[in-house]
Amino acid sequence: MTMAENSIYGLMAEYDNPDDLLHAAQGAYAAGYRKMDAYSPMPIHDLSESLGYDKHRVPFFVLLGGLLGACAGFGLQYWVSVIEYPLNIGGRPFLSWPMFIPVTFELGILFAAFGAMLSMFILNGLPQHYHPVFNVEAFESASSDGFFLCIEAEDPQFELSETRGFLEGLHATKVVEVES
Amino acid sequence: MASPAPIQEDPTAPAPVLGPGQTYTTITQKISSIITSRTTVGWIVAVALALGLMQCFLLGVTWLLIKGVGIWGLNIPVGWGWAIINFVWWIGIGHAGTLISAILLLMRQDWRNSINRFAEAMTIFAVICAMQFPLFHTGRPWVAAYWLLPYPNSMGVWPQFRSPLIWDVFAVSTYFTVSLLFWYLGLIPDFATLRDKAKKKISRMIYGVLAVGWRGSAKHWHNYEMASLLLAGISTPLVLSVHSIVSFDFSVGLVPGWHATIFPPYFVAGAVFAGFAMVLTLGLPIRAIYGLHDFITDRHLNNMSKVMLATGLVVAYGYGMEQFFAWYSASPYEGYMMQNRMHGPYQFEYWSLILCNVIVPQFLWIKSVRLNPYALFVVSMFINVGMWLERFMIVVTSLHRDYMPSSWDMYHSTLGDWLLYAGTIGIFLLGMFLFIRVMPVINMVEIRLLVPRKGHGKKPDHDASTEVSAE
Amino acid sequence: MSSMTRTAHKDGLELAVIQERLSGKDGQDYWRSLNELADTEEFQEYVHREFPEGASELSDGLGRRKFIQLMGASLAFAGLTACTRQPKELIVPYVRAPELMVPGKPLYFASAISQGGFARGVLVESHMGRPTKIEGNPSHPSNPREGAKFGPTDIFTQATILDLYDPDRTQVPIWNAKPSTWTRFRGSLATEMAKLDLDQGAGLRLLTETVTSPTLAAQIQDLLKKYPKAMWHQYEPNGRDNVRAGAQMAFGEVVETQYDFGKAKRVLSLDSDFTAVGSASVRYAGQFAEGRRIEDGQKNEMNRLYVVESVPSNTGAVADHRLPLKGSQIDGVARAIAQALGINAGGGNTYGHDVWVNALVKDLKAHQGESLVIVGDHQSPSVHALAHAINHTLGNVGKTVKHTAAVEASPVDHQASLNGLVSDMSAGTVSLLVMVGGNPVYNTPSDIDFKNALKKVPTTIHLGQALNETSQLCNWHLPESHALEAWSDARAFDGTVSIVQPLIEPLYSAQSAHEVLAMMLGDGRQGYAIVKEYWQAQRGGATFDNDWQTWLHDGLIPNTALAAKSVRLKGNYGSPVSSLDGLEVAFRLDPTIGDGRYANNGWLQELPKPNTRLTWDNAALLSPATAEKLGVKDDDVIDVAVNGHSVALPVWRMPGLPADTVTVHLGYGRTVAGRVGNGVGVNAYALQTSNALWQAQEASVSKTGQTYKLACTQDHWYMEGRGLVRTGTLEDYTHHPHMIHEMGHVPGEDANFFNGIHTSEEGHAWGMTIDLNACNGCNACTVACQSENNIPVVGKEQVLNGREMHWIRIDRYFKGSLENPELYNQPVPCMQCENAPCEVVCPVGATTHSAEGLNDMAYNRCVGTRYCSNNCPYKVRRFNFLHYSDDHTESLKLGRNPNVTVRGRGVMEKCTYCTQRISAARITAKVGGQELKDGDITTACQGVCPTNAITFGDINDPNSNVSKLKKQNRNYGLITELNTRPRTTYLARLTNPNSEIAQHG
Amino acid sequence: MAQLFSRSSNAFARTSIVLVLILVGTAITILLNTNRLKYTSDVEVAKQQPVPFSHKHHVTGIGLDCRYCHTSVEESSFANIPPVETCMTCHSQIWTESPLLEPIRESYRTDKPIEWVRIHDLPDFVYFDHSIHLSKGVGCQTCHGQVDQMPLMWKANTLNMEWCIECHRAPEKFVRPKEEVFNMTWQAVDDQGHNIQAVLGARLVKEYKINPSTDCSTCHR
Repeated sequence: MTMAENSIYGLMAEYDNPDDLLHAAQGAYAAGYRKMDAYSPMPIHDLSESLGYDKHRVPFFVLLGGLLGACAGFGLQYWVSVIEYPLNIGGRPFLSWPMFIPVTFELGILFAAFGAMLSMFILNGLPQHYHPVFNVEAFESASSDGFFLCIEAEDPQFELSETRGFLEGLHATKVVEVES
Repeated sequence: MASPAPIQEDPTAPAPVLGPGQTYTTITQKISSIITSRTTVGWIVAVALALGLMQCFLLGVTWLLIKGVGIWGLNIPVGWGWAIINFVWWIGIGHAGTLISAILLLMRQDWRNSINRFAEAMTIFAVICAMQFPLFHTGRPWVAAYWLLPYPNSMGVWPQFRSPLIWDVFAVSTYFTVSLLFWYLGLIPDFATLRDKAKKKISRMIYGVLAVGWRGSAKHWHNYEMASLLLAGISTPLVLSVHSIVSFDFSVGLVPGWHATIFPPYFVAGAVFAGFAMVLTLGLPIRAIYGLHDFITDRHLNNMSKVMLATGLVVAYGYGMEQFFAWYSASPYEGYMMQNRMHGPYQFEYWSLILCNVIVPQFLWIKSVRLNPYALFVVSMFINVGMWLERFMIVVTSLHRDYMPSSWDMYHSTLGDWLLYAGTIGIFLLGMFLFIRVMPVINMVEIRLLVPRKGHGKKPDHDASTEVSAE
Repeated sequence: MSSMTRTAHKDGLELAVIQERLSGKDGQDYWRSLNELADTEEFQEYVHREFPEGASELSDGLGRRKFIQLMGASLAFAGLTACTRQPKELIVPYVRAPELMVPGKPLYFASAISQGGFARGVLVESHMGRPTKIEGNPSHPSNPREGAKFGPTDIFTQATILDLYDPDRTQVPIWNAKPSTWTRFRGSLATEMAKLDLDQGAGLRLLTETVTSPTLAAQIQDLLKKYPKAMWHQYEPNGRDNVRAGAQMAFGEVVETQYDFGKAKRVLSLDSDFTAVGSASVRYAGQFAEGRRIEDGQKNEMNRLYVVESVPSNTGAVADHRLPLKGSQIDGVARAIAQALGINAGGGNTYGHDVWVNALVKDLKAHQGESLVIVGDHQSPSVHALAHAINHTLGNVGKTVKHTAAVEASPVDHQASLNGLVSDMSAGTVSLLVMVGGNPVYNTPSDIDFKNALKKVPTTIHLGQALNETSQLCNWHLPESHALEAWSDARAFDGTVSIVQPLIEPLYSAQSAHEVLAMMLGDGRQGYAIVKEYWQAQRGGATFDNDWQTWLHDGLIPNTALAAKSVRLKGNYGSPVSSLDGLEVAFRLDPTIGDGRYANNGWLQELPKPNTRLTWDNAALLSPATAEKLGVKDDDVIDVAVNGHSVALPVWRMPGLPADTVTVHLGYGRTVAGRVGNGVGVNAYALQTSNALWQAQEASVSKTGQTYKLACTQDHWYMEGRGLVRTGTLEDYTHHPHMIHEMGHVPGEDANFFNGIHTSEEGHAWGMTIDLNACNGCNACTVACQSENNIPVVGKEQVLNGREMHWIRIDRYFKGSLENPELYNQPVPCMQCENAPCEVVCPVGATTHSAEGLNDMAYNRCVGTRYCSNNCPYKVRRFNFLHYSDDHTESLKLGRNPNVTVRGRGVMEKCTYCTQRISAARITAKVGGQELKDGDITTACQGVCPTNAITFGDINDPNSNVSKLKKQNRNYGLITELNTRPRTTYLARLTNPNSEIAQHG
Repeated sequence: MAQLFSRSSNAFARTSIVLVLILVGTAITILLNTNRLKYTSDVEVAKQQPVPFSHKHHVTGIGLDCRYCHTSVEESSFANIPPVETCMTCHSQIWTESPLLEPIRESYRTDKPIEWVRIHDLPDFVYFDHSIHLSKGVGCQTCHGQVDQMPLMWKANTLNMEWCIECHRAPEKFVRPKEEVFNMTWQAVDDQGHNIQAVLGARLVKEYKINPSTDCSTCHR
């Protein structure tokens, strides 16, 4: 038995609609399971929260990127037109800040966008082409019409037969072992 | 899978955004089948035609690089011609995509879900076409290609940041990058679907790489939704800024007919106007050819028409304001400019512009027109042409008679002008055709959200009853 | 190549070979290719036999003019490249350094350029032995300017520098269309002359154009002495015959008449364009403009000009009262005026302009001794005679008018002279015809068949710089050296003699007229010897060698002007001309390409003609009313028929032309002019007949239904009520000095919403004023600028596309009725705005503002967005839409100014107040440890301007001319309401109308 | 379903992303510095000349002044490359048989000029003037380097625009007393050997009224 426990990644239950998956997730969390994840072909409201994953870190990176970009943009223009090579352009002041706004703004946006994209990738640990859950035959439908809940073996409460029973209790259509 | 029947217009309730009887399974099958099914002859012919058109571009550019911009109808005083007209035209078209994917998302307009994907694709290819012109319209593209970028060079000189053209460089490149990111972000889960649905191993691999191992886990969705929401959030001011900056190319200048404060809003509205026209020009055929009536329903046509009508009215207001200020400013130059537009040598262009952009769109007040694909197609065609004419009026008609009567002259287009314009249309179509073949034209994830869920009564996840702003 | 060389050795040096060698080489090779040429047996032989040893170095110690090797050729061949990796370049230093020359510094040599035989004194700028720019000689009477570095010149003098480098110049003697050598020519000439010795040269005829050169005249006399039966004919198709005949009629002898516009308070021009046409036009234009200069406080009087003319001219444009009349009516008006002044000349007729004429006469009477009447060369002798009578009656002679003996060596009637020659030739009595220049096959009236007469002459020799319609029919065509390549001398309008000295050895194997005559006389002397020895004989003396050097240095021989001559009126004024109704044709020499001799000169072809602004073509000019009556519009081709001849010409409508007049310009339709001039325009000589040379009545016009596109640089006639050219009458101005300022709006400091940079605060601040009261639109500034700044010629197609490149253009506007509008000319260079709109929009900072207020243009930084031009309200920026500058024609490269970058394709260019001259002056001053003084810098346009209309200088220096002028109440800027703060400003144009005429409108 | 990608693919994907970023970075850095590289600017690259003329020998060895050959350097934009005449003033007396000098003698005989390979070659749109720089105390050596140590001539500096501007912005860092401009060995040190350029430069800039401009038209016309 312990052998098996080490050789598997976890147990995966399949559900045939989002709501069952949501209930199952809530149930599992209530039962004290922590190391688990739910899989669905589209975002499901409250699902991640019900799994205890409710922090939003992306906004911070976006803000950071935005500020960085804006400062870089204005800084560059200031340095070029006032410090490095001040030139008399049509009698305008060296620091014609109103004319520096567009570039400042655009660079802010650009960096903010990078912030959003990168943080999404990093927080989701992407790219990650290999993952144990892909070992499950039926998991293919997770990207079209399948709904899955997977409790991982690392979870302290995990006990193969017990957990299997528990999952089946939450109207799973099918429960399979996920080999690691 | 249920073959979708055309929806009957329900006089009381607004038409649904998703045909009845569609399930997660049917949605996936229907949409991915466009890609997985075998290539049709029609598609090959279409691509061939697009390629042919694209040759015009290659020809035009080669000739241009050998001879110089003198092959166009340019002169002093008309230093800008079709190149800049086309640039503004394409950029404008691009805007609808971002508007649909970003602004309507923020407004929780779920009817956008089924059109945003190819609207975004449209944006990407339109901007690619647009970007050709600022580069090739310069006298020396071989240096313009990098001298407009701020980089530490051995000359110790830098770009001149007070020039709207530099603003353009930053605005357009940012716009392109952000649109690309946003588009790709939306594609990742769909790539995952295709990774799992594709038949050949090789295509599974390719889609797999693009899907970067997407598992659709709750955590993925958690960050994914936030990221796309924020991208939408920053794209909104971006899309507004881009066309404002494009309008600065003119309004910062002192040419009568350019130097007007109304330009930014008037250009942005014009962009959306033109953009939606183009979405319809492409959407209607695609819908018919691939039988997507369940996903692009009459509800969509209706709403898009309303958006066009609204923005069209803003544009008309813009024309009115130009007239008003020409009179109110009491500047002889402004006054003459307006007279010259209406009664000068380019009056034909001006009045056909009024016909296309002001008169024809008024038909959209009529519901039956809004719901008739054929009528709608014709109207949007008029608008496509009209918006090109608007840029012609702004660029050429303003320049050819400005301050010094001694320098007044005429502008006549040449073969060189036509080649490049036709060529970019080729590039654009080619891009769209390839896109249709290899990527889901409709965002499957977002369509799935429209499927009614039993647990939550009969309501889809998002509130479908919210009406479009134009109503 | 090698095969060609072989053929070359077989039968003479093929033109093709030489051309092939002289072209298609890159800058450094070019010089070697000349050496290749020198290697050929023919050339060696030529050098050794033609000259005593070392003569090729001009052993007189003027070795500096030796045709030198270029040092750092790249200096001259400056082009635009963006790459920093330089191609391998060679430096080719001198073998023996020429004296005087400091490498890299230009030298100026005084010389003279002749037109129609009359000399203009010039200073020629030479860079490392290459003449690059012609300036006026300020101390020469034909173009004087006190206290200035440079004197003014006209468009032709400016453009002759391009003729020097004309790639179509003949490079070796040509015998029956085959390249030959001078040796062979001397051989055959010797045999010809030997034959002549038998019959005292009965069969010899010499045909020249107008000759004023004392040396040449002396040589011709020697020739005629040696061959008493030989005859010398002259022919040049300008109106000077009438001038001579007029004097003959009035005084019974041919005299030259000079005018002093400086002293004239009232001027009447009878169809005379004295400010732009004629041997003293530059001087006269200057004097006349002086008489109109108004300075607040100092000078508030100006002269008054009445013009009666049949073709709107530069002079007509500056008239206070302009009366457009058919050419045939001017005779009547002249008689009417004469009668009113008590001269017994019948047949007066004012054609309904009594008020005008009476007021004029009254005004003239009131200004006896300080008025003058001048007549256009092409007007009939009797009108000239009448004018003489009027001037005498008004007591102007000795005051504003002066008569001298004729300046020409032999003042014959050219038409008669030619007719005599042609009849002799047809009669077969001519065995040897030697033509020194000229092109009678082309430029003679249609009823004179020179071509066929030429066939009857056994041996014909033509000396000319390039092949033309005549020389290609001659047995021998000899390459003539250019005025900048040869020694000679010539007289100015007043007789003053200038020595013509070469600045460069002949580019090709060419000889001067002197040298060819020497050959005929059988003496082997070269030009230098011929001219110097002639003057030694004339003014020899102990100090001769010093004198000679002085003459060369000063550019003229002192006290050679002709003395005043007293003449008596004969009272003969010919018979009145009856002006018939219906169309009449007025013939004129083309204002830019003359009688056709400048047809191959790109600068002059592309130069917009005064008033019409047409380029590259001649047209049938009609008044709008006449055009309407005939039912034709611009570009319609019509058949113009008169005296049994007809030509098809495109129509161009010209406000201000008298009704029922078709104006046609001669000089176009050349067939053998060269790559530029061939087949351009229509040959109007075919319409001209010798009995009606300048105006032909009873003409008829018929539509052909075809159209032909004419390239005009300014299609729009009116100012659209914009205060661009501001004018007023002297009277109003003196009463309301601020009237000019009130015609526009200048925003104050508060107009800036930002606190900008002001370039004018310290150091130098360059500025310019252009006096519209002086400018007559002569175009000299445009050509001078083109020459100074390496501005390319773009061709008719590009002009049609609106892409002409002139940095300073003359804008022309009409005001008032189409029948008799006011004509305004306005030179427009870059305004050098302090708040330059162009600079703000350049994305790469290629155009920026210098500390001294110049609107700099860094061509090598420009990427060519053309945004700056769009944003320039004055449209003074020019763009290289295609590759306009000629990189292939080697000879043209030699003429370029090495201190100005040659712009490549895709680059914007514009006037920068000749920034290269500013830098040069600044550096010279700094190195010498001095400050720049007012007048140290002369811009090309300023230096050349005959009327001194353009003033340039430091506006921070309160004592500089330009700052003084900017303080004038007439001073205003263009479109200042845009707050561009232009540094170039204008002085409003004032007129001095005669109230009696003004009232009657 | 079977795994599409192997276990290693994750590590592979992530590292390759990092690698690409690094690669692009280096590529750009190299690109940006192309014009500063010796290869492109020919700095310190001696070139073959028709006659192996040695500045080292003529300046250090014989002690010729620069102006003996470069005659116009003080009065003209162009420093002047000496005519063969100049060489012959001495070489008609000494080394008259030397085969190395045959090209010189040949040129003198045949009047065919010698074609030297250009070392200091500014782009054609740059207008540099020697006279003004000398008269303001810019030494030959400041731009041309230790010419007295060069057997065959080479370029001591890139002559890039950034290099020109460096001095035009801060002349005090480079100027020297006028009388020292032709001195190849001059150094801005006092008797103790301390560098006094800062002090000296500041003084000379005031004294010579040096105010070099960085306006475009200063060098480009």
